Amino acid sequence: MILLLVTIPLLAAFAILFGAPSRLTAILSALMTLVLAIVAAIAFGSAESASAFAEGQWEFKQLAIQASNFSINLHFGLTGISTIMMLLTAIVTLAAVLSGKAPEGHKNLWYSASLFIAAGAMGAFISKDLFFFYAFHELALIPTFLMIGMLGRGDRKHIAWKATIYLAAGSIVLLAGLVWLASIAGTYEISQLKSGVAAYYASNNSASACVLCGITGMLIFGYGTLVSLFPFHSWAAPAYASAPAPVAMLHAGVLKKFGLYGLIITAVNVIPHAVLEKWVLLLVVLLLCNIIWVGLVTINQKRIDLMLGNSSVMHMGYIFLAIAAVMAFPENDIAIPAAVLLMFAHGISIAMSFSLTDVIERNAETLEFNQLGGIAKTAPKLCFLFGLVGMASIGLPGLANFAGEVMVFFSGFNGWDSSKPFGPVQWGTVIALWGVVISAVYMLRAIKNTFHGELIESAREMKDISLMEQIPALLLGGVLLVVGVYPNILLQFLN
Amino acid sequence: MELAWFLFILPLASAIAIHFVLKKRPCLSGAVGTVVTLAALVVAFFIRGAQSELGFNWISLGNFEVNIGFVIDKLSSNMMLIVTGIGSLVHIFSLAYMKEDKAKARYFGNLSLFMFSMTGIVLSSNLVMTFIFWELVGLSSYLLIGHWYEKHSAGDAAKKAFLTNRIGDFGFMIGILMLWSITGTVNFSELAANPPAATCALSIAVFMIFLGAMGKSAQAPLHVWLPDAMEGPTPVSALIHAATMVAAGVYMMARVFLVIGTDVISTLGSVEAIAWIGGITSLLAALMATQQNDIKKILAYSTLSQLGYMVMAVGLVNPDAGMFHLYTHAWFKALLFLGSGAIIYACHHDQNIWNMGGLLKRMPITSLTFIFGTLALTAVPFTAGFYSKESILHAAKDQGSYLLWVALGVAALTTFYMFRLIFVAILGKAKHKHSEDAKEVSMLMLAPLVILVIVSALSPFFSDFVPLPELKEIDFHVVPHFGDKLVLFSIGAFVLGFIPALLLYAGKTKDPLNIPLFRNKFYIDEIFGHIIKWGQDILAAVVHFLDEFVINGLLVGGVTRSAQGLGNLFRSKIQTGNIQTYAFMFGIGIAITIYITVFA
Amino acid sequence: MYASLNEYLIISGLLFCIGFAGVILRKNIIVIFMCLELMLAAASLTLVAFTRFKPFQQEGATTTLPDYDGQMLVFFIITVAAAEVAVGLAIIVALYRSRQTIHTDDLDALKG
Amino acid sequence: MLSPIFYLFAAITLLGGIGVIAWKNPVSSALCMVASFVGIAGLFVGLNAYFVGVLQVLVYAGAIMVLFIFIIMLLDLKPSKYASFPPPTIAAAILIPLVIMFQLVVVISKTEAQPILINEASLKAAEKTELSLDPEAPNYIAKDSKIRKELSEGKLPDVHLIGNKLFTEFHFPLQVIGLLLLVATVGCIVLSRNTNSSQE
Repeated sequence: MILLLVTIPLLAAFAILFGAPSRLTAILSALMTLVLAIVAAIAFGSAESASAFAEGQWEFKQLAIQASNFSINLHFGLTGISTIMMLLTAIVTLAAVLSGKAPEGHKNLWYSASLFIAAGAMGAFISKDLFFFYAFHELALIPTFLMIGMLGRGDRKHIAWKATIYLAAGSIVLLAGLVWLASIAGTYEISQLKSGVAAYYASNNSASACVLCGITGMLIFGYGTLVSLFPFHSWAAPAYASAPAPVAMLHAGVLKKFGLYGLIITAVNVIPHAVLEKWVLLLVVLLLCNIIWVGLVTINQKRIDLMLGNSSVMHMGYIFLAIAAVMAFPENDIAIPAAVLLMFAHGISIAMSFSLTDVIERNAETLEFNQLGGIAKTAPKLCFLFGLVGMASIGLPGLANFAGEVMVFFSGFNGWDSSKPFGPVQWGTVIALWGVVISAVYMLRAIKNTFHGELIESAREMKDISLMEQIPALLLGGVLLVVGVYPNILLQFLN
Repeated sequence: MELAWFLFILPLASAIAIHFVLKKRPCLSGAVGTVVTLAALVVAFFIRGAQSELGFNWISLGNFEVNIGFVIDKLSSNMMLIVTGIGSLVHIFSLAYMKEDKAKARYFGNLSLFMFSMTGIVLSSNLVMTFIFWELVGLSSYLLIGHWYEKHSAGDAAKKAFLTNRIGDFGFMIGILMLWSITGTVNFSELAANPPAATCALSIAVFMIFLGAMGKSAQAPLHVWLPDAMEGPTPVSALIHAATMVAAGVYMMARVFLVIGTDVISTLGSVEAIAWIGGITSLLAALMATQQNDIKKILAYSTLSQLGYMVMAVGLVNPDAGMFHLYTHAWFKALLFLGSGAIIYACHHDQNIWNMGGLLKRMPITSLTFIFGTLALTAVPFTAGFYSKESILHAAKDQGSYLLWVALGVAALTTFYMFRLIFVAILGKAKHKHSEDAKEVSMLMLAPLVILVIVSALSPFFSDFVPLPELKEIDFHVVPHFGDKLVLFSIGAFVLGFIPALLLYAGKTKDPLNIPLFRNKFYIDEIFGHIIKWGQDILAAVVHFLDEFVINGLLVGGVTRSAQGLGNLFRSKIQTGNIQTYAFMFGIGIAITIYITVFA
Repeated sequence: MYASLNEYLIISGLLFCIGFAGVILRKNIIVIFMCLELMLAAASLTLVAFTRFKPFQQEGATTTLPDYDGQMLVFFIITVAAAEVAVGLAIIVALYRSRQTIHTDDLDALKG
Repeated sequence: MLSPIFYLFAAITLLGGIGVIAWKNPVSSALCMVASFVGIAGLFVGLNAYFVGVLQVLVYAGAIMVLFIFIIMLLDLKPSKYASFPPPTIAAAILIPLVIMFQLVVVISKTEAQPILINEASLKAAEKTELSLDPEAPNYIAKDSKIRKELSEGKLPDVHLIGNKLFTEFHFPLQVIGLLLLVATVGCIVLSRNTNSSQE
């Protein structure tokens, strides 16, 4: 059954390539995947223990490569974190397929590429084998390049090339780290990585410490590039800004989370604490740059989509803060759930904002702040929806991002002994909190520039958001509200 | 105690109903909003005596859990009385005031949202829930200030309010985090059960929490948003920026101080700083108010200075005095604001006091209520203001701090600028066509004014309505005996303020005093403008430039360009097409191979 | 007073280097071609030189007869050289016909 | 071979080689080439490889050089118009041979080998010891063959020995060489076909 989660989008994508009616097939397959994902999540939630859950039909294991001392097999299954990520992928895929208008000649490419990216992301999240975990992610790289390159806006060819080469370079570093990790752990099975590494670490302590340190470094920089950690972030904003709506939604919303998900299951849960400790300070410095430096860059942006692209890069800082918190204080049981919840919330909110940006661009023909103004008068619904997602992304209570962010901050201070002065993670949390003010600044300026003030002449005849465009936004907004009001609905999967 | 749930659910339901269902029928939405708030007032009456705690679990993760719950005790239920009471009066007033406004439905929707979030703050059982509704209140004030969003100034004022509150929330969250890691819990009841020891970390945490209150109650550096918030409709200013929202900061501080225990608090170093910040704010605001020409700005600055009083009281480790002043101030400040709203409505939305005058003859009832409010504000004996200000002066004297003299100075200044307002706006002759044809406002507006007069007159005498925790009996007597030295001082301050106002402003058509420093609000706004311009926008531009050219251009671009350069170099230098060069390469190859095979 | 192997090797090495220098130095393809032949001859000289100086162990018995394997190779070198010259000169003629020049500086069509 | 004669022929070879490079006129360099080949043939004879020496003169000097001169005459080349050699090529031309010679000298200085002298006595001894009679051995020579007769008389049957080895041990390469020559001739014909017919 779980195999269907990946095969439905793949089959639909191929069907579209071979002439099936593109939009209809895409929506149908996205719907089916969402329904299946919800059923799987409920089954996972209700199962008393992971093992009981495994016997059910939600586990699929098929031997792929049998090497002498280890075996790589196509192994799909659900853990706590991957259930939430699977739900995120299913929801964002449906919204991505619904939003955006495919240009005339390219309908097939538009929908099949989106479905390929979705299938890649889904496969990556539910696979329990390191090899396929990586392989599925790479599947999503090429469609992104094609879509940005051919159907993007602005200086798309250059941006498409830059993004793809950047991601490829990051993936290579990551691959090296993963293979090295798997070789010392002696297995490609993610669940057994921890015991393998522990055994290796126990065997020859001095040499293994620096080997593991090297692996952690590679993983951090590999995943860092995929997730646009500070020094490697210059590909992200332009790529999302010039990508067509579905790709921007899927990539910023879902694929970026692959890096963080990977960092959690292959580095944080696997590598012993003594080694992780060394990387905490560097990670905290990088994530603070991510929040403050990229935050300031976002403030200076002149276009909505570039601003949103940069804001998604900035929000990665908070999730890295949670990861740094758990790396510094291993008994920190708030950090991982906080990171996962914030990943889910950010995925949904950034997808919704890109979907609405696409609507603004189609109706107002421009995204420049100085050419927009007073749209609220002729497009009140659009203003309400954009206001909702704007407020969500700056962490307004009652919406999912706030629950995630609050828990991230609490995880930052978890384990701080009040008699001693602040540790690096605590200082990181304090400065990250100032990032919340920065995000409020640029989001409110955006809302004020586009919606408030007098109506500019080009916006006079601008029509409001149509019903079809409202559906994805309302779907995502609804999810944001539900998770924001009652976050336990997701957190139950984690404990 | 399901009744308490209604307090919470009613305003939320009305906000959602108005926003999504009644968008097309403004009158109905106004009615629904008012009825809901009145119902909440009734419920607030019923639960007054109760003492309970209930709620549901919001987030639970191992040992860390946050739940949305209410604590109903004398403090919170009486505070609810104030909130719902003034809320319903404002609703009634707005029905008339906003009659011809196009977006009335959105206005009432946002008002209900505000009521919902204010209830959340008042009844919240833990700090995280307070923080949640803290930001929701910030959002609703953003929506209400920016009600007429066509005006750029309204949009800017709304943005300014939200951002300044956000800066306050920044400190508040750090305070909560520190308090949580010190005590291990965010729940008020658990905090009260085992209060933390007085360490320097606790004093920093308390100061950080006060930073949050500073943002919300507009204390010294973060007060810049309150005068600009007057861009919103006047009933909004009355409800939010006079009585309830700004008081939320003081209420929360009082709650935290009572929970941690005043004996532990008094030993903390940061509390002294809180008192002084309150003092400085009240002094600054009073000075600024003396030179303002807009009626709502004067009232805004007077609110600022009265808030300074309350914070000073809380800072002097006497939250009861602070809460008492909050209680009385809420009523008569709402009265003053609604009175000014009626005046503005009558003078065709002209807010400049130099265009008003002679209103006593044209609008007798409104003017009389306004004068009564002023008397209460300037602490004329036997009025509400007098008793609450007395309690604060007592608190200052008990602590023996110099703030007593600051408080007295501010009292004099308050009297001065309020009577300046009275002489210029109410008495004297009409100075402008607007004020000539001003006539008495409709009954719907006058009713709330009269009710408010009655309530604020009686408020100090019904002591069990005062929002104070059960455990502390009210020790200050209702009727101060005249022998007390302080009473003489406060009456002296009143006289000291009244006479110059009388001399300078009775019958004047032009402002004799001209102190640009005060009128331009000590240039704080300009200073903040520069700080933001330099500290953020220019910095952002520089950072963006660096990000664009250094990281993107040099590092990433550099790598690609150098690879390309290397490729070209090889192509042009090696593949020359000339046989000789190829032969030469051969030779080098041979030599190297020989060397490696034979010698290496 | 008999010339030892070293002299022969030095002579053939010198000849080889002269041939190689010629290839690098001269601009005329035909002369380059000649130098090539020179280098080939030098190689065959070394081969034959070794036939005389390497004692041919035949099941342990040292033999005085010259080792004819080397000379076989020289025989083949000469044949191949002849074939190569034939084809090479045919190419040069065809080249000359099409380009009217056999000077190496003009013939750089293969430039990268 | 006696050293004075050896040095004579060595000198002829090297001077011929230098002459090939030095002369501007291709014909004179071709003639110097012939001199050099004669020198080399002399050295071959000194090494008791008479057949190869003759072959050298016959094939290289006789056939290949004639072909070169024929082609030079066919294309009536004028002396190269770029008369002077640009300094970098000279530097290259000197540098690489020097490096290679230096390496060669270093290698050679480590080895030492004396020639194996041949005289009647050694030849007669060789006839008995070095040739075997059983047909499977690699150096089988029939009892009454001409080689054995010459050796017994103390003369070196060079051509016969080469012929014997060529047609027994190396018979396959011989066939391949034959094919190679065929391919070469066909190649020449194709290349030198009248180009204007191919241009239509």
